[in-house]
Amino acid sequence: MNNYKHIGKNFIPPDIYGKVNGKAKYAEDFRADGMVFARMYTSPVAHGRVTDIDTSAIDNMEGVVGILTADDVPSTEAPNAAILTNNPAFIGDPILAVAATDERIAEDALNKIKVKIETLPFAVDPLDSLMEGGPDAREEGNVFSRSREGSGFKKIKWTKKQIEEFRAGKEPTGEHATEWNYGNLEQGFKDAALIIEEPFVTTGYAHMSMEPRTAMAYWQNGTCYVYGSAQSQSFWLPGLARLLGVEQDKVVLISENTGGGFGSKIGAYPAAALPGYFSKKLGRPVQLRITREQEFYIGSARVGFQGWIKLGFAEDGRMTAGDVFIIEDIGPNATGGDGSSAGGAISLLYDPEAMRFRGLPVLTNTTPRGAQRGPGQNQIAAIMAPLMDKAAKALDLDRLEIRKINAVNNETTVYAEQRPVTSAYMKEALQKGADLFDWDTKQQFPQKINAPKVRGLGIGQGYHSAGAKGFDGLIRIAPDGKIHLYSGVGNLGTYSYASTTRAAAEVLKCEWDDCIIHNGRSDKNLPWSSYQAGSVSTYAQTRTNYVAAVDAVDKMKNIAAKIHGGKADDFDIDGRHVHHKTTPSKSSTYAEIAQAAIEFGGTFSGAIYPEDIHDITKRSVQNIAGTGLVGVAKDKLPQNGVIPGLAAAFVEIELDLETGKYEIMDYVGIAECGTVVHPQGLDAQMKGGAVWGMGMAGLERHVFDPQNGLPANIGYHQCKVPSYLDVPSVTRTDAVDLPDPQNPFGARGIGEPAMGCAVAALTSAISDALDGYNFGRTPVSSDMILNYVTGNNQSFKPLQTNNF
Amino acid sequence: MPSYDVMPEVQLYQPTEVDDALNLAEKFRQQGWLLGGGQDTYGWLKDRAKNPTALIDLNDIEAFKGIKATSTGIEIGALTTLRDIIRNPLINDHFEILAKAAGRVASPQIRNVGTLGGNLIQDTRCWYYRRGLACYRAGGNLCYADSPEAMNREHALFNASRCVAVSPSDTATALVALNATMVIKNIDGDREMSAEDFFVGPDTHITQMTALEPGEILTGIKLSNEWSNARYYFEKIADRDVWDFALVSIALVIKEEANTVKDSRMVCGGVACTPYRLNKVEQYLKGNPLSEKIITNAAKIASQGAETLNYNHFKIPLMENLVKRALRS
Amino acid sequence: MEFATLKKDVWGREVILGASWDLLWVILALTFIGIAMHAIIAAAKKRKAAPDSSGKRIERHEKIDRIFHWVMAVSMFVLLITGIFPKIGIEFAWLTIHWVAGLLLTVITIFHIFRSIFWQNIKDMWIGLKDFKEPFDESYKPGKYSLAQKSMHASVTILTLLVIVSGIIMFALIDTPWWERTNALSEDILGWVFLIHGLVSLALVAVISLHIYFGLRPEKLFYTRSMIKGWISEHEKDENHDQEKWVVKD
Amino acid sequence: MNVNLTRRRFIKAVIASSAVASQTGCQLGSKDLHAKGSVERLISLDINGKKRRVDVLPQETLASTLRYKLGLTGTKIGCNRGECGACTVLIDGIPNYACSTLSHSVRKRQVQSIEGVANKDGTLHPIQEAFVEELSPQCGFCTPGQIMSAVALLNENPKPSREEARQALSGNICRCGAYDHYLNGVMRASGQSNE
Repeated sequence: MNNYKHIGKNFIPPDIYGKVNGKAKYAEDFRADGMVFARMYTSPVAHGRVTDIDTSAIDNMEGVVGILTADDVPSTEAPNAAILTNNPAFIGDPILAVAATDERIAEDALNKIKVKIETLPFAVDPLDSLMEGGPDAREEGNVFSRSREGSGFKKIKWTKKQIEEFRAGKEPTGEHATEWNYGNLEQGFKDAALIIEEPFVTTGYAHMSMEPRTAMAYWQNGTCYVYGSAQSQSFWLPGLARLLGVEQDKVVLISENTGGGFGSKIGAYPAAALPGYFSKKLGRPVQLRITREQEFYIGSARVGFQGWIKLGFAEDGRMTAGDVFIIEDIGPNATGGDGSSAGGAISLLYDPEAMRFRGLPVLTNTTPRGAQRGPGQNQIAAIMAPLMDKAAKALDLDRLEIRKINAVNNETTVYAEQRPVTSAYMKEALQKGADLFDWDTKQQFPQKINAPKVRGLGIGQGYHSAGAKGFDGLIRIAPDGKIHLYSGVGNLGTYSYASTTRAAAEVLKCEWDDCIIHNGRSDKNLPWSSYQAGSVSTYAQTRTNYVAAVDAVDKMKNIAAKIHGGKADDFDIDGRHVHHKTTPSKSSTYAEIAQAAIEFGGTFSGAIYPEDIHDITKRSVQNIAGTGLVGVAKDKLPQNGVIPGLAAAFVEIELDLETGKYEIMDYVGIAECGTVVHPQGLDAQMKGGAVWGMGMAGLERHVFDPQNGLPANIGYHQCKVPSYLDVPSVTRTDAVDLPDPQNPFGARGIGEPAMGCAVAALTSAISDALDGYNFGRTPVSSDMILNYVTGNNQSFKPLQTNNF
Repeated sequence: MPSYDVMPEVQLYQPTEVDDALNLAEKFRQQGWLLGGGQDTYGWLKDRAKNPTALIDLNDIEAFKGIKATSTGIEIGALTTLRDIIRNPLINDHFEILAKAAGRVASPQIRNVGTLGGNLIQDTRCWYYRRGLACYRAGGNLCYADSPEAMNREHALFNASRCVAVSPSDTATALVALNATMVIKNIDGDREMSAEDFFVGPDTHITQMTALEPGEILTGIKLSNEWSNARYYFEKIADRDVWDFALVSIALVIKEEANTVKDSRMVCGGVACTPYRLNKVEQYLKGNPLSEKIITNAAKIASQGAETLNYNHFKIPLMENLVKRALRS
Repeated sequence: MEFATLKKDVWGREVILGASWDLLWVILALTFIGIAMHAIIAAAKKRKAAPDSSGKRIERHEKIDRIFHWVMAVSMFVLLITGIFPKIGIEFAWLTIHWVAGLLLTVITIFHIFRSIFWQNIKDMWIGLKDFKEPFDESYKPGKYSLAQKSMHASVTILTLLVIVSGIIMFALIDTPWWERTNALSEDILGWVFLIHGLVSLALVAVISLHIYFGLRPEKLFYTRSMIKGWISEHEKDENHDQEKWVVKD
Repeated sequence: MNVNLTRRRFIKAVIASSAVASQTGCQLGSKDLHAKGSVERLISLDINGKKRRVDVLPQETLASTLRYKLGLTGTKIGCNRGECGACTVLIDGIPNYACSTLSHSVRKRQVQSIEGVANKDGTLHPIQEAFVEELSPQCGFCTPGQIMSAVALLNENPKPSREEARQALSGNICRCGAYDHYLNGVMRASGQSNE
């Protein structure tokens, strides 16, 4: 326990009232005078070329205001996503939009437009595309790798024999595109007393955020106002400006609330720019609301894996070597890059003495992929957990023990470069979870309970890097004594936009009631803040708020010294006053100091600001300069090494052998994210992450018909997002709460590992319930379990993906 | 895909009298769409996959609602909501299996407005069909779900004929088990038929799920006392316990005498285009004690004749297991 | 009135689903009108006395051909009923009956083709230019078959072959005891196949109606008898056929 | 040509008259009906205790009317399909999906949306208060719907068990997975401990 005033304490985030009384405004809730409604025509074919668009039927249609086609927007080079395209590469790729005075007319019009599309070969399973003679998802090739050294298309084919061997579980011998390694792999396997080698599949699935990505835009004096559904705030601006073809200062993003993102709205996406172009063309505000089906199409999805893994363990359980080969299903836009992250997660979570990662990102004509909560880390977490169990069983070790033996700690070095970690306490997390879950007692319970049910216990570990640096902090103390905290981090629902500003309040020692948070609109003088993704906000934004507040305190002391005489160091703050350490009568209130700052000007009032801050921050400072004491700084605090967000989970299930369904009887999730900043928020993330893990483990997956490329699940119903009744009524969470040395408050992020540990615990528990049988696959649906229990074949080919 | 979600232009009629409703139904025939709870209506219309010119909202007709005792059993108005059925004492006292089945339909909000009639005559959930493809069921010439690589996990094991879609209704299985009688009206009068005959398969009616003809309205469901208070079992297995349709469901009513089965009716949902009655199992059980051996044999008999597709063979053990569970209960 | 039913599919194309079954009523109406007009005109004409059916009997149709004809008739009826009734609202499990009858029709048609080529005098059925004298020249007598009969045969031949070919394609695309269906044909090609099958079936309805009508007409009834019993009388033959063109073998 | 109309089941009509004539007759008949008998567009709705005159199209859903005609944007459209619950409102006290309800069907009923949940003086309903205390909402998009389901539950059952609450709210998806927190909120609002 620490003695902070705000950090580690619950508070009521100001925006929550709007959420409970219906007044919170999401992108679609905004209206503008003269606004018209746009609807999109999205590709009906998985891959093709638009040869003709016949709009004659709507030329004189009442209520139709205009049409926007790919010719009206900048073209994009394949494989990148376009605002509108004439070369659709997936079913649902936006081709054109129609604006009308109401949505029904716009839809009627869409129904009348005739779009001729010449179809091209398509692939919905990477292995189909890799097969010699198989279809390429893009005319340019079937593989696209992005790397710092250069990105580009490749055409990689494996022989039929290579594919068959891979399907049979053998080490892939086909060409790959990326590779990294460390240590002596050969030696590692030589040293191993146990080698485990298995193929695996994790099927991608849609983000399905509650709010479909609506956007509305209009132009005023050359500035484009975009009301969007954004996961990040300031971080969106450069991308949005680029999409709109304007300077950064000519775009204003309003995103007060966002109905979920989970990685799908990190940066500006093409659909957010569509209304901007349409509005420019029509000279009036345009709102684009998309359907749930279209949100499925363009709302991003998790990258799927088809892989092979080989692990070596020493007698004592230590992992001596790890070798992993991952074919990534990167959709049509070559987005994701989950494979290498998965490899990184193995290196961090299990710390093999030697390791190799080989990756092959294959394009498919399925929905575009993107970061989804723990992209890569969570897929591999699900695959690794049953393998660790298998190793434990073979080596006659306790399943908890083998994880502790390999647990990441402060000494662990990770990734290809074998970088250090800022701090890591996985062993402590595992122990805390085991205690809370009562692992030792539960292990003694019999596996067979009331037939036909069997019990299964699982342990999962999750990891995602959880921090970033180099963003800006900005605060202002007004002459009325109020503390204005500027947060450009986005409002995704984690409340970190608010909880991280409490770092500034902590430094200023002020009352929370005296603080006012500014966020949600880029014209509200927000600083350049981190993206609200990658579990970074807590780490990155406590640092920016810290440095801005430290800057403010420094200025306050200097002003006090100017007023009262003496040196700045002679002064201290108490939350309301700046006072002389030894002569308490020499004291000014924050309000007086702020007033003085205005009078002194210069750096005090923000008239002069550091040169190294981002242009966005500079413009904000310019706007507020002279209205109080401005604290502004770029986060240049020392930072070295990988910042791990870690989590461990324990789960108990009862699996019904007659139906293949299982019920989660107990769930414990432990966060290892340094100091807890916002206990309730952390609890919410851990529990929400658990629900996501439960969805991934058993329910959610993409399904495409390979014959025509049609997706089977385009709505909530078929996507099978977990409901109240599919997850336990009560889940338990806690945190290790040991500070990280590289954050002023010891905090790290947690959002993503919160899910990884859950999906891993479940795959582990299912395997445990079935006497160690490992499906090597997510999701494990009830039909798969039933087929296994009855000794029937599974319905799908080995390593098939995007199927039922 | 072109995607729509706004209600298209359609006329709305809200008759309050039975005759007006029947007249409207007759006048519009295929062009009219009878509206109960509407939960299987708006999606079709919003998708523009079905395009009626008129909605005939039956909810204002009191005669079509309510649950009342009759001399031979009870009669349920087709427009009675599932919510009312779940909470009704008469049903809970005598035909609890129906309340149980109704309670497993979709979600609370859908049960609050969804009607018994609507639940019975809802269209199949085959995802290919729902996408608006011109398949057999939509009047076309092929089945997308029964093709070499089709994704047909939810499709039929029995009695498929070109179309392999399954009956989605949870209450239908219960009502066939209870040997319910359907009351159907049109302007010429009434007709009644057994629930079993009411649901029709693709071999005879490939574009419809029930024997309801254009112009006709399902107005009521009669339950005779034949099976009232019989021992029953209902279970529905679905991926999610809210919203999702049955992968397989089972409804059983059974009468025993001196430790042997006197009579029973057993029906599976999700395995055929209609509620699939296990006639052979019923015959086999008659006069037999419910020993483990008999139960195991019954389960094997249940799945005889199943023809699997690419992804649905798991339904065979699932169905067999549900038969066993039902009989062991 | 359109010949085809169309649907805009999810890919935005108009696809043919098949024949428009409204045509059935048009065909029936037109056929009925045609028959009625013929009947009226025929009634108005002076009727010649029917030739005597007694006396020497001449075999017109061998037993095997008569069996073929009636088997074909039955299968055709079954096919039309099972094919058309469900389209007009009389629903029953028709599919299996339909394809079994279709197979039967196919088999006997193949048989008939072989028989006509190798055993029968195919020229008897051949329509030549000379045959067209018949309607205009009272004195012209046909050989074994009149122009009307040849025309009927030709129409039925063409239509049956078309319906069989399209039917076999359709048959290949449903589940049978021997194979499982595939979606081997695209929706639009399939639509054409269904359209041809449907339109041909409708044409068959008209042609067969006429065939039955003429078969039942009093002056032609002896032909129907010959298709049942095999013979016509010498009088009937002499009255209606050219001795030289129809040489009766012993 | 309309596929539905011509495809099937003409036999009855055909027996009575010739097919072509009957088809035309049917179409004429339906045109006649369009003119008379279909619903009036200007109707009164009782929303949150207030009578509102609204011009409502026959096919309009309640979610559209609330959001786009009355500006009550607290009712969210998540799927417009009855598959998520974000649009849940109470009709005569019973939770309904507003996206799957015709506005014309609620003419004689009382509609309560999220905007009508707080007390008249602006203080929050116990459910709202509890959801704030428990930090129940995350992204908040499903929250109005969750609240409506919870309000209906507490109106009927002031002290529900956690399982009853779970069942009652089960028609509301929360993609953030805040189910546990929402249930904590319901228990707190009903004066029950979460321990």
